[in-house]
Amino acid sequence: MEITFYIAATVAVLATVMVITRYNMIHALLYLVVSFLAVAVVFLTMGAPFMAALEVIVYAGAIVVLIIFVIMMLSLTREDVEQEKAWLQPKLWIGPALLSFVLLAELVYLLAIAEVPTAPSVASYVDAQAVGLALYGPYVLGVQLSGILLMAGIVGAYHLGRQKKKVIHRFLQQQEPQKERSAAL
Amino acid sequence: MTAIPIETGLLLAGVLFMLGLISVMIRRNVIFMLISVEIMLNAAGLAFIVAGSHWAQPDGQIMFIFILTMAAAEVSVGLALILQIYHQLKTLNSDAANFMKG
Amino acid sequence: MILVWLIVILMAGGVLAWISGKVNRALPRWIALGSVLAVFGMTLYLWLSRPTPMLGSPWLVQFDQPWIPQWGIGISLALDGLSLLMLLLTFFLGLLSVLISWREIQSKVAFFHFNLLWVMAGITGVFLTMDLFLFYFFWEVMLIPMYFLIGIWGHENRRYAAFKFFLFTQASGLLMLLAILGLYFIHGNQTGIYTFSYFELLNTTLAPEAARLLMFGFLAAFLVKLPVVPFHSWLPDAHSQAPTAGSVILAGLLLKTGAYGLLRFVIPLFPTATVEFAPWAMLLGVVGILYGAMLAFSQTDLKRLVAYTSVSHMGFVILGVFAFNEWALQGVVMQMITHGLSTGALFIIAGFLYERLHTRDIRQMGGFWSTAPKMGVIAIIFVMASLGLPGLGNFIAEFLTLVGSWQANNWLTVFATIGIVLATIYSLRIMQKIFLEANHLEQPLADLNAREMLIAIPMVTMILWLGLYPQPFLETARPSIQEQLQAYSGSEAKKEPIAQANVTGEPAIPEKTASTEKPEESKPYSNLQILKSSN
Amino acid sequence: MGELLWLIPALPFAGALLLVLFGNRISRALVSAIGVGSVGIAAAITLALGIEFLSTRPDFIRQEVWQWFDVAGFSPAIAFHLDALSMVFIFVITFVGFLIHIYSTEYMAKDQDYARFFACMNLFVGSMLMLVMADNLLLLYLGWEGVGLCSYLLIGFWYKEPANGYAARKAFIITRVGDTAMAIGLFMLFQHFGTLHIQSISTEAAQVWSVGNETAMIIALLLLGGAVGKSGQLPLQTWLPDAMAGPTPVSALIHAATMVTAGVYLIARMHVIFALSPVAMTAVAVIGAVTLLIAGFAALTQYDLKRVLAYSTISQIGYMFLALGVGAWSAGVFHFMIHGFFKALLFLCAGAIILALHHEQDMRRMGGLRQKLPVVFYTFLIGAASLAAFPLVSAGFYSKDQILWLQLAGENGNIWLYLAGLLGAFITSIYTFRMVFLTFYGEEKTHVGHKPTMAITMPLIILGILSFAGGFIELPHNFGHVVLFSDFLAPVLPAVQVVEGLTQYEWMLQLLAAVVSLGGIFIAYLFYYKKPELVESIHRSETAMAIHRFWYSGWGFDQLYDTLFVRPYVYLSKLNKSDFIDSVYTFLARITQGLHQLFSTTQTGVMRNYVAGIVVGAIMILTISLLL
Repeated sequence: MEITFYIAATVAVLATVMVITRYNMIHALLYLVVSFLAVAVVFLTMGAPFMAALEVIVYAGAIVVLIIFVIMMLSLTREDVEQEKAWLQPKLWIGPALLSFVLLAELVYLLAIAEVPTAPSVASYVDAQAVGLALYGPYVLGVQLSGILLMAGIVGAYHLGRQKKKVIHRFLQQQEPQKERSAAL
Repeated sequence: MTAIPIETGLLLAGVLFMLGLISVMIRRNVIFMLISVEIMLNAAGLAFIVAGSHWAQPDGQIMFIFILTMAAAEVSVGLALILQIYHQLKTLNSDAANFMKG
Repeated sequence: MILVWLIVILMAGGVLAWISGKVNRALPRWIALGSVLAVFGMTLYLWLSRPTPMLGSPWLVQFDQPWIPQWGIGISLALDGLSLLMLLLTFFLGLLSVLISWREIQSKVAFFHFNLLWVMAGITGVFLTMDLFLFYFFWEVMLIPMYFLIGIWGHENRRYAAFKFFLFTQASGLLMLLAILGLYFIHGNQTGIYTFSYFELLNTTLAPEAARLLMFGFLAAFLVKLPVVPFHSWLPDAHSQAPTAGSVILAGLLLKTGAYGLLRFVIPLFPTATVEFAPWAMLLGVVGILYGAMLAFSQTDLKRLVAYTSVSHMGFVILGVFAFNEWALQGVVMQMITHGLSTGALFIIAGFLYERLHTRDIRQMGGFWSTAPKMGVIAIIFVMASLGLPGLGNFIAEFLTLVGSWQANNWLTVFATIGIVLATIYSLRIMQKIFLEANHLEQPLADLNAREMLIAIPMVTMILWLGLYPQPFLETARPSIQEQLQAYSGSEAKKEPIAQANVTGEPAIPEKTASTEKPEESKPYSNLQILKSSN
Repeated sequence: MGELLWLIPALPFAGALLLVLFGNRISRALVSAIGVGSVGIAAAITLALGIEFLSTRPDFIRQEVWQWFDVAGFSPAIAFHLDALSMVFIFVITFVGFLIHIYSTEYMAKDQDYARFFACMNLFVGSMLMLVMADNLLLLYLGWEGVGLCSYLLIGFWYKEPANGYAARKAFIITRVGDTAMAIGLFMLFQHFGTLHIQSISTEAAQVWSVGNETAMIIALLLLGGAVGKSGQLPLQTWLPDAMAGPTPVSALIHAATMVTAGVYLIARMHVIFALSPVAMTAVAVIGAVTLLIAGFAALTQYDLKRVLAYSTISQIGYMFLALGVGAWSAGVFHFMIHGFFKALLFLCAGAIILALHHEQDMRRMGGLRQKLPVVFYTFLIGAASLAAFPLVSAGFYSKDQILWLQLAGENGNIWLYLAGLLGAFITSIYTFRMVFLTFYGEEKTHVGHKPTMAITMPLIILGILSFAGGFIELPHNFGHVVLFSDFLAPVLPAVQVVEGLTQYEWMLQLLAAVVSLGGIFIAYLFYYKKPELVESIHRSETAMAIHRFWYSGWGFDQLYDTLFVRPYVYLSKLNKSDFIDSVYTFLARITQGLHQLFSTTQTGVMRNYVAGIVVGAIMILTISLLL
């Protein structure tokens, strides 16, 4: 079981690294799927099979598909890949990576010094029934809030995604002549 | 089932989160940024699962469900925004949408 | 219940006026006039019928209704002589404000009257509430409509003035809110009863340090509103930019809420702390008197000039409040009323002039007496009132204040009295620059018309009445002033104000002579007395 | 009869009110009827009251009209108090006031603000009566300020001329300075007696304080401050010469006969307090002596007819102060009355001349008016004789002589004060007859326009008779010893104690005074009629001209006050016009705005930067929490 975890963890990290280094979005998304699947395996090894299933269905399934749909709607071409390549210059990596590593180092340090109490001896397997009971027991308020959130998300997505007749934002209206001028230059 | 040390699990979550974070910071393409945010959310969810598994309690998983819900909502709204940005600006460059600069 | 009606009528009238603007442009004016007349009539009735004070207390009418009982907040209204006088002043000036806006305000008429009535409602609430939470609520209610009045219908620099006014009063009001909460929790901790009720909080015993801090919280709000000199700079801007009705309400009423707060809250709630602070407060008052007068002299904007005279006059208020004796406090109450009238009248005259000339610059005026003698007569009466001419109300106020403050502090009173000379200097300048000298207008200035006379004559009558027979007003205020003073004499039982101020080393005449046998009291009453010595 | 007391001030007030309300709508005749009539009826009532008063001789009549207010024992009433002292004053005010009102109907006939003039005049008479009849000091203060207001309104009556407005404001402000001192005095009186009722204070002060008491001294000096301001005495005398900007009847009524003597009234009224303080008494006498000299010298050099009279008023009030200062109360009041007659007369004559000469006031352009204006000439001569204390036949001789005599003979007397008074008398007769010779003798320089009619000449004649005959109600010991006046005042004002053994020398002093007066007249005759070249020779001397200029400017007091007070105040005020405290708040606002601009640059609009910012923040917080 432990070895499964480590393999899955390695796959997840490697796949994620691949995601963040790709220029082509579709490639990146495929690696993302891999990463999500690997994390799902980690969930299994952690004794959370239901969550693993959800991870596969919602993340690797629904969300990624949604993104792919959008990419398809935008009909990206080879130029976009080139564009991406142009944006992602190596020197850009330095700063963010440094910051992130400092943060990671601090996290590791915190983990190292933390005195983690020993886990209870019983199996760490938590089945879906327990989750369901807890979810609709003490956490029912959270469920309702999530419902509202999703509702808001749907309404928001509908509202934002609607193709209105070209309403240009007032900032853009002011910006437009400037753009033309810079283009002329 | 031998328990995996909680530190290891959390370390994995941390690493994934860092990778997502780096990506958010370097990418200009809005879709890539969205993907990176998904990675980070997933990492956070992982941390909850790890902790829940360590204590053998359902709460961690419940939190993951909430994160999942949130991620779904976020993606839908985010993608709608991306569509709008693309229609208005004809580009996916997030730096182009800097009209709110002070 | 009548107290609730006062506030409700004003608020409802305001809303109605706003709505009615859709129907007819003139309707809001009539609605506003009607509602102010209604409340004015009610207060007048209250004053004339004089409900007997409840046993052993100065309160005439009380109303209590829990609002948020969990937190000890109640709708607690009470009326005593002091608030009655303030309400009379409020509605009297309110009536005039509606009348002077009749021609001046031509845009957004409905919303204007809504704001006017709501400001008045806020002021009424401030004068009536005996619940500190509600007090703070009304304190804010009167602030926001005033902001609109200045910001929408003001003169050229109105946005700046409105912001300044808002920031000063709001910031200081928040300090007061902190102090109110502090008092609430201290009282709650002591007694276990968490309440905002004024009457309950009066019994709080405070550590000196805490009392001082809380007092400064309250003082902050009231001194800024009053205003006292280092915090006065919002006032000239707000006054000079506001429309005439706004200026009248600002000068006549809003400033008075600060003075009222000092009398009603600061002195009774923190008797010992105020006594410690008194010399400093009096010093601030004197500085205000002199500084305001000096600035008033150099102004060229008429409304700004009058605004600085307010700063100067309000110095007398704080001087009197912190003198802690009946003369000074009666003087303060009189000053509140008479200053409301006299400064209000000067602003109204400035408004009349602005309506005719479209300028407030006194350098462009002059010689109006020849074409507008009625306005000149009215103006000279109020100019004289503002310099404290005996026979007009302000004199009684200033004289009583100074008599009282002399008992407390000789030197400061001397300087305050010098302020009267400075008042003469700036007041005469108003007269000289506007009404005297040669007239250099192309077309003659129109004299007051009937509506304007309708505004001016009641004010003249009032100021003369207050100057020649102020007794009804003093009588009304007396019980509540004595009540405020009790808090003081409780903490300072030993010190008699007269004996305390006796610096010249003379044995003071004991208190007996203060209520001395007036010569005619020893005889059977007759208004004529002919004395012939025996030889 | 006493019930009518309140009508005396009320009638002029009612007249003023009517004229203010309806003055512009009614005919001139009606305006005159109201204006003159109200004062006339008041004078008639005064006369009737005075006869009753003389016959029944009560100590005082008091009438309370209503209780003004009552705060914690401070309960002044609107109440009138009539005793011998106020009787004298109301007699002068109503009677002289009535004559001047009649005079004004002609003098002001052409003025377009006829009603305003009479409204102010009536208001003045009412306030002045209030002042002298007040039963408490607060009511007195009301009248005191009221007359100040009327003085302001009337000096600035021709308001189109900015200089008049300036003079009016100067008068009001300078007297207000004195009033402030007086107000402080009232606070102190109230502190010590718990009342401002004059009689109570007078009786109690004598019981509570002994002579030389420090508080009494401070109070007396503060009241003196008020008196000095109102009466145009040193150091607050500078307003009075400028006050001549008003119409001449105003100068006659307010700035000669009545208002300016309010200070004398105040001191006489509060004599108990003054008597308790030798220091204050000395101050009164010294102020009087110095003022009468300074004003006398200034009067010598003036060319404006009215300014000469103004300085002479200052000087004569100096005599009254001199009298009061040595405790010769009734002598001071006597001189007030006589002065009221002859100075009003002189001013009214001056007015008639000015009217005749088309508002020409410069004596250098007058002359030879003796034939053209005979009535004016003879009445002026009577007034001038009285002012110059022409021996035996003028009223002024008796009143002034009494003052001078008491300077030596009174127990508080002092040889220096006497000498000052004597010198003053000498100068007085010089400038008085300088005026007479310059105006009425010599050749005619300006055409005489308006010839005075009844309304002008009748008051002149009546006042002439009074300034001649008024003196005979109080004669010195050696001529008949008539003491009607001081007897009348005796219940109110104690008689001065005369030092034993000096009475036999009184005739020598009288002789001296007569010589001085006649000598002054002779010098004036020599310089301004007989040998005008003497004046020319003075004009050639540089030092003499410097002194002349110095005196002409009123001893430079105006310039002194201008540099000491007026200009610094105006300068400071203008400097701070935009209120430096406001700039503190503006500075605060600037700082806030600067910080805002600084921080708003961090809002780049680039999302990646925000993310980086969040990360940096997270790192910082984590680091800090780790380090701590």
